[in-house]
Amino acid sequence: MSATAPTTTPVAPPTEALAVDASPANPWGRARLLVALRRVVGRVVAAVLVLLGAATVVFLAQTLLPGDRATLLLNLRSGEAVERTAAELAPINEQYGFDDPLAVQYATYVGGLLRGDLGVSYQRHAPVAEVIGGQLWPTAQLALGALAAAWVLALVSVVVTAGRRSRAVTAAGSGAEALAASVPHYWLGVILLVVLAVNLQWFPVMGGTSPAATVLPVLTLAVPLAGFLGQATRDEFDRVLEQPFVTSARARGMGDTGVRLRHVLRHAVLPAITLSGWALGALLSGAVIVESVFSRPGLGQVLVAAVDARDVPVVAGVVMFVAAVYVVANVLVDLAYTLVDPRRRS
Amino acid sequence: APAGAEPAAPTTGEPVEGGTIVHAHVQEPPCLWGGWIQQAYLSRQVLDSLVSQDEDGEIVPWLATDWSVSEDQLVWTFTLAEGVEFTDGTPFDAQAVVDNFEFWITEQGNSTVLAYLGTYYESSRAVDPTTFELTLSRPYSSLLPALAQAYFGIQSPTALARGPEANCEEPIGTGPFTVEGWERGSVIRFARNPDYASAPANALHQGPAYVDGIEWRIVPDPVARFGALTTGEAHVVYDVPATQWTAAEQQYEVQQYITPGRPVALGLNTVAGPFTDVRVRKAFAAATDREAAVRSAFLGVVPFEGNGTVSASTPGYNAEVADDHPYDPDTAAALLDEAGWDSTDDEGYRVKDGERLEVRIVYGAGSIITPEGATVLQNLQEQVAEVGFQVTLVPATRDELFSGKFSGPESYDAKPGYWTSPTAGILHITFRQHLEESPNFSNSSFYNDPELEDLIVRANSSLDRAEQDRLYGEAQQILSDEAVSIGLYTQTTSLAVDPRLNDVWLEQSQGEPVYHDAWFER
Amino acid sequence: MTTQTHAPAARRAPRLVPSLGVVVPATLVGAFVLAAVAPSVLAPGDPTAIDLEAAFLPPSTEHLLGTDQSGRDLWTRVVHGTRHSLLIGLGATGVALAIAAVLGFAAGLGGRLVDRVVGSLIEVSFAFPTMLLALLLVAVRGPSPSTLVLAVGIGSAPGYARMIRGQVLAVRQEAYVEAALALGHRRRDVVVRHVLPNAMRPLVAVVTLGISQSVVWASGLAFLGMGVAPPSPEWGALLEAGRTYVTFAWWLEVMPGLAIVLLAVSVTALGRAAQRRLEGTDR
Amino acid sequence: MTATPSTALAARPAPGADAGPGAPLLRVENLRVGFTRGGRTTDVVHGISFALEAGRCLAVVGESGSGKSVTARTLVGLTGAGASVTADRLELAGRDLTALRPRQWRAVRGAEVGFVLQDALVSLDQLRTVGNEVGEPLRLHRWGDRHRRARRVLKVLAEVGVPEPGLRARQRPYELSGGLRQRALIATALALDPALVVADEPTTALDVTVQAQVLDLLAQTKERGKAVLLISHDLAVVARLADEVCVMRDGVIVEAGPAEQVLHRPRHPYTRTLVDAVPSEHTRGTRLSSVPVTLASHHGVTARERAGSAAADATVPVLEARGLTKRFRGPDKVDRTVVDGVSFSLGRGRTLGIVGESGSGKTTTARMALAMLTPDAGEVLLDGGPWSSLTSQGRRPLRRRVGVVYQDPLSSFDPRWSVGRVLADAIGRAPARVPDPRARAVELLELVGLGPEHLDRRPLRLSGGQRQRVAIARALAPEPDVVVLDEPVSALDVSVQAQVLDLLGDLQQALGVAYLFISHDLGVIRHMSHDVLVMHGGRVVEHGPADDVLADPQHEYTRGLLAAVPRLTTPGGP
Ligand SMILES: Nc1ncnc2c1ncn2[C@@H]1O[C@H](COP(=O)(O)OP(=O)(O)OP(=O)(O)O)[C@@H](O)[C@H]1O
Ligand SMILES: Nc1ncnc2c1ncn2[C@@H]1O[C@H](COP(=O)(O)OP(=O)(O)OP(=O)(O)O)[C@@H](O)[C@H]1O
Ligand SMILES: [Mg+2]
Ligand SMILES: [Mg+2]
Repeated sequence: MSATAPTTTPVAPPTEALAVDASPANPWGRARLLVALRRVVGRVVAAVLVLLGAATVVFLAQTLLPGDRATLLLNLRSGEAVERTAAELAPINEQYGFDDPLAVQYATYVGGLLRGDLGVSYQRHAPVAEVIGGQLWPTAQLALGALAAAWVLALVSVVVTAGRRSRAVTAAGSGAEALAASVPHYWLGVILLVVLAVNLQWFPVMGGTSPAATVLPVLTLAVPLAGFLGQATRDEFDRVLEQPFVTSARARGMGDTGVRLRHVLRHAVLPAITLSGWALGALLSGAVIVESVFSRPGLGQVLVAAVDARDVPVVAGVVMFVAAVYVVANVLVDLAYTLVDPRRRS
Repeated sequence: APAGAEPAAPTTGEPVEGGTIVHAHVQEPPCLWGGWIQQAYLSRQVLDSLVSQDEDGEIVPWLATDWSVSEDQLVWTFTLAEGVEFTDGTPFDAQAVVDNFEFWITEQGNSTVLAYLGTYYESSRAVDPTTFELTLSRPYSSLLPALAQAYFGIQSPTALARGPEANCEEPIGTGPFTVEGWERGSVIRFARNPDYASAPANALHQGPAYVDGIEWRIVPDPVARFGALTTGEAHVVYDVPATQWTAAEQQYEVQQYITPGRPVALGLNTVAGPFTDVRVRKAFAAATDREAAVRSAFLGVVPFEGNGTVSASTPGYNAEVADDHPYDPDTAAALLDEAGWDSTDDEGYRVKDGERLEVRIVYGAGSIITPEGATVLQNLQEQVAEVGFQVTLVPATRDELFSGKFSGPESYDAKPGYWTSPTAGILHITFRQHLEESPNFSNSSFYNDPELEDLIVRANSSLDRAEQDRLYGEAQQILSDEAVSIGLYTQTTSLAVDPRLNDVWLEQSQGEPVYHDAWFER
Repeated sequence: MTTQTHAPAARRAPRLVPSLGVVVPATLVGAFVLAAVAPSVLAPGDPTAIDLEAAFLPPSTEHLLGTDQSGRDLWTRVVHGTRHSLLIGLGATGVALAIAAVLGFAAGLGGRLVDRVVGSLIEVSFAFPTMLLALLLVAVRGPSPSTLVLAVGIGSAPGYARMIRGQVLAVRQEAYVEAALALGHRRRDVVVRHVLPNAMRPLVAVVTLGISQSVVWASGLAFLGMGVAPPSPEWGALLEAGRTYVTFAWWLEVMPGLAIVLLAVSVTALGRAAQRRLEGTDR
Repeated sequence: MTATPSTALAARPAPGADAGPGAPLLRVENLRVGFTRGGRTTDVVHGISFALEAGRCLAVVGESGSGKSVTARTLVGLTGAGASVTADRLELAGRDLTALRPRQWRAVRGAEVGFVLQDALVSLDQLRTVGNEVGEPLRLHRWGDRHRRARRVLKVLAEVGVPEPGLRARQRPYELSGGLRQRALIATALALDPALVVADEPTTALDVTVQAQVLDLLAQTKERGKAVLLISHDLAVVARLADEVCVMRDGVIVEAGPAEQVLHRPRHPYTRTLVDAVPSEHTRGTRLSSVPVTLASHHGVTARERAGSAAADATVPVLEARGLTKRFRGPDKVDRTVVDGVSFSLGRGRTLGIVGESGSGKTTTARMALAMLTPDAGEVLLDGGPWSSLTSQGRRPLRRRVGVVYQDPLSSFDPRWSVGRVLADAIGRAPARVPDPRARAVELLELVGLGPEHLDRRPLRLSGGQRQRVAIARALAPEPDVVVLDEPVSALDVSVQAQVLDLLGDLQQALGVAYLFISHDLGVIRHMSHDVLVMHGGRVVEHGPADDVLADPQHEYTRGLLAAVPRLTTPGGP
């Protein structure tokens, strides 16, 4: 037999073994604070990189597009689609530096960005920050409103219908969610506009950004999103309903409504919270469509017009803005997630 | 006093002051002033021009009360209205006009102005505060109609000096309204100019506008736009959808303006592709029942225009050429046989030397061709397939179109387009030769004919109206014989107006809506 | 921590007779596939044939879904458009998966550095709105079906990539991977035989859902005029054309929209059924 | 007085209604439970009867799926969706439970019956504070006001032995260790001081030491005059607590009686199987399972060859670890030494047991022994030659000499593969002298007591014991010299565990393989090992021949472990 001699050196007070407790008394100790700080710094650095990356992609894409930018600018100013003579183009090229080598143009642009200067719109002659700032609120209204409405719709549908005895009720709920998730927004928007605004006249057709005129666009964006959030929440809700801790709560004498609202819901919203970060970014894509259907001002319209006119500073500005929103949204999502599920913290 | 012009709407009762007109419009330009028709609509509300064009096509006084031209037709002298002020307080005088001309010609502000004046302008001069003198390099008979357009609206020189951003957002003129504010993507607000005293001679009244202002709302979606009228949210709707026309005529006052200039026509590429052969061009024209295609697509609302170079409402229009290419599939087939496209492949398309008779039609979807226009093209596509043409429709985005991707002769076989202009002198823009030393990219058929150009130049310089019409007519005949441009339909502007709003009219050079005379019934 | 559940659901007996919730969507999807493969069976007519005298006819027995502004039969057009829309949906999902597989596997199987780089690449692309991507692509390539496929495909790739990466990382941890390594198999073989197939497996359901979303997205782009050239009966193009006439001839807008919704709902229903099944049988 | 447990074998007619003083608190007579799903009804409990008095503990034991949990849930009206419950009598304190309406049930739950669910670790809502969870029954039953409830929560937590109840009440379940969590769960059941406490498997998934604490806690509850219904599959666990024991199997009670009698003089053969399956009561070499494992005769040359090679260098340990050390970087970027200077050597045909509580570094050690993980310091030798220091290229040909069996049999199989494919894959690496891989696969299955009919099955469709047998077969397929077994039986039922342990013992005798056997269960280790290595906090605290270490532990930690091992001794019994 070749076993080595028994090691008998005590290494740890044996009592510790009997009082096992992994929990830290103070979850926000110094070390943790440092870790959190590092995470924030890391995030900011990553965010800056994301923004620069997005700007670079846009810059290159738009600069390298076929066709001549100066020609486009001139033509857009006159509403014609013709070729231009070198003499006509020279002043424009001079003004915007289109003649410089690409590297110089890029360096100038990024240099400006780093100084916080987003540039000036070719089309509107106004600083990009102003262009975006002016259209921010209508789109924010739309996106946040849609997110909130989607949450309400999804939660009501799930809490009321998920996991019920009656299969018909459950099927109705999940069917409604699947339907909602499958409805294209543009189509829904057109139908809502015609039926509710033009025919029934319940809502203004062109109220701009007034609250009444915001209802339909918000609904249009919210319904499909509610479908997605609802599906994600329902899956989780169904799963959680069968968790032991739910039975445990029932065994303490809790009723069904109490169980749904106090225990299950909180767990079930977690996937939907995660989805919301993505959704806020994706809502801008939806806004492009919805703003066009409902003739609403906003970033979506700015973006379409700027891409159409190859207004590079504006396009890049909008993209960076959206990227920033995405980054911030995900930080918020993390926060919300941590609020709902403090397990994340550790 | 109002001179000669008939109001577009019958007046009932005495005008009342007050109210704000809500105008629902289709597009929003990047700036309120510029060389695009959408910009002309807006700048018309704030800028006055030197002259105005009335219902009969006559040029009547506006900021210029009188004018004369030298013997050699080169020196124009304008007498200007006195005591007029720009809304920023700058006095309106001859020097201001000189500044505007200098601005148009030397700044890179507005290429439409350049297209009209560029080859003619020599110099301008303020003789005294009320006398302005314009010197041309060669005679230009269409000068006055051109100046009547809102592109030639006179701006305050002080304001011009503010730089492009301010001029873009808030052009300043002597007009009936001032820009009050602009919520991008949503609404442009105009306020009444209380001191307005320079209405054109064909206006219904002098003095400030009756209404307090205009809310110019941007509603691109046709359904929403027309819906705004039916729900009472808007008083005026621009561009009435063809499908709503009948309904609109019953409830609202509908005005239609047939734009003079070049109608919407298919320019055929004469230097590359199948259309280099005039027989193929003629065959294409004969293979299409354009009248039916247009009637069906526009539900009879927009008139068919057979003349591919000048539209019916233009002075100098040659009505005879409109019927030159009637729908006749047999002729088309014969022409194709003759041109060597005499066999067909198994899909029914014509072939020659193993190549299929393929035609690429590039069109600016949305930007130049409306959905109804696209329907016309699709109808044509099916019609010519009967004779053996395979048409590929290429919808081009505004970016592609305007950045020149589809400008060269290799990039398309046919391209529909239009050009609004108050005179048949537009031919000089659209069919002047495209030469190395003097390029003309507006000649979308690439059709070069020195004789034709000579005819047009002579017409443009002729001061005798009959002579001028004859020369223009001859030019149109040549172009029709060569089938370089196939007429489709006229470019139209339409308004539907709430019946409680009176005396809204469309001016005649561009079809710009005029709200100076409008008033609400109580 | 044990996650073993004794919940009743885990013990649910497998259902032998498929439920109505599977049969109905399966039938519908079958019909759509038929329409895509052999449209003439369902609609023998020519989808582009015009009849200017028969424009704007409302739905009737002769024209099931009515006719459009050029007198084309809408039923025929919707049926013949199925192929375009489905192909675009499938193509976009294929493009997305191809990109995502490369990124996801690179991140999941490569070293920590590769994972970092690819991971942040995925994040950047998440921050890039799909719509902008589509707008840019259309600007570069012009509107065409392949542009739609690329735009939607690239736009949805990051989502799949993130998922594949997560899956690969999870599967890599699985005991059976370690067991295979312990048997002396090459790392490469283990990746091919265990990691790849198992990581891709849950994608089956997700991809089904993705196809329906791609159809919806692509038609959305077509609706903005970035789609296929007329007179193609692609659904998004039909919707775009119908929008002009919605108050005058509602069927032109409503019917193609319903087709999209029906297809999307039924594919989604199938996908979710598949998902539930996979999750039910696997732990 | 003794309870009147009726057995299915000796079904006594229940005595008439005698709800007077001294009557049992809980009476269950002829309880039947069935589940209907998709039109089919499956009966899972077939008419069982028992009774329980205040201040006593009734234990229900039996294998997995015998209907224990269903019975327990029925007592609080939470049998489950689609359940049909009939009983001649189902009474709590003289009150007929079968007639209750939902609202009345809610009044009973928590207030009159405290219920401690199976799956203790996931039976508390992870997102709510412990205080909220414990206070919930108080709130639901409108007990006291806010402040009184808060005080009550602290009191109950203190009663169940939670240290620093004020702090714990503010924490969430995931911040608590398993033992504390289980106590908190029991506190939720005790909050309203119910007369009956039902505890369903309150100690599974707990370390032995923690398990002992929880059982003590339940014992105190009983002493405070509560009736305790304890459910477990482990006889040794209930032995400490139960006054009476019912043994369930397939929905019927096969044996019932006073604990001492059932545990020490079991009458029913099934009960005997359960009693025998407790490994701590058996020394190495004896069989645990009464179900005979027929070990098929081993064909081929393997055993002979191995015997030959073993004889050649019997002095060289087949696997030897020298000063293994491994550090891991945690999510907080702090390095932790998880395994610290572990050395051992494993001789041919012998078993080295590694024991230690959760997180002590056992698996990490095993993975280094397998060379799946490179040690930060130290080295592993195989047959005296290099092993952990080889390149993965160089290691590959040697790999088939070291087999492995993991804790969770299911997760160690690719879910897409059939048993046949799994085995073929393992055989495929063996030398080409395997002429017929399929025959070899069948032979391997026979070796572990399975038939050829299992070849086409997926592991998912096998029982836990069968799966682990397949896993063992796979490990043996390349004819290894040593097999690393990382908690091979802790996911299994006691009776199945017994079969697998027996199988391993038999295989070692027949094939002469050496085992590196890892477990947190001292009973299992004691049963299996020649030598034992006790790990604590990544270090070896004790190491030596099993008999020495376990009979006379030198280290306090080992002593604590040993004391906590449940034995078949009843509270007052021998
Ligand atoms: N809600 C339910 N629907 C259908 N069958 C069920 C349900 N709950 C339990 N069963 C079945 O009833 C039987 C008994 O299950 P039960 O949970 O009581 O076993 P157990 O003895 O507690 O086993 P374990 O030791 O694994 O917990 C099992 O066959 C199980 O499949
Ligand atoms: N890959 C890893 N990265 C970081 N930490 C690890 C890793 N693997 C294990 N650990 C940590 O090392 C410690 C010992 O883990 P190990 O799995 O060896 O314990 P164990 O004794 O097998 O426990 P159990 O009985 O729970 O299986 C644990 O704290 C664990 O969290
Ligand atoms: Mg149980
Ligand atoms: Mg372990």
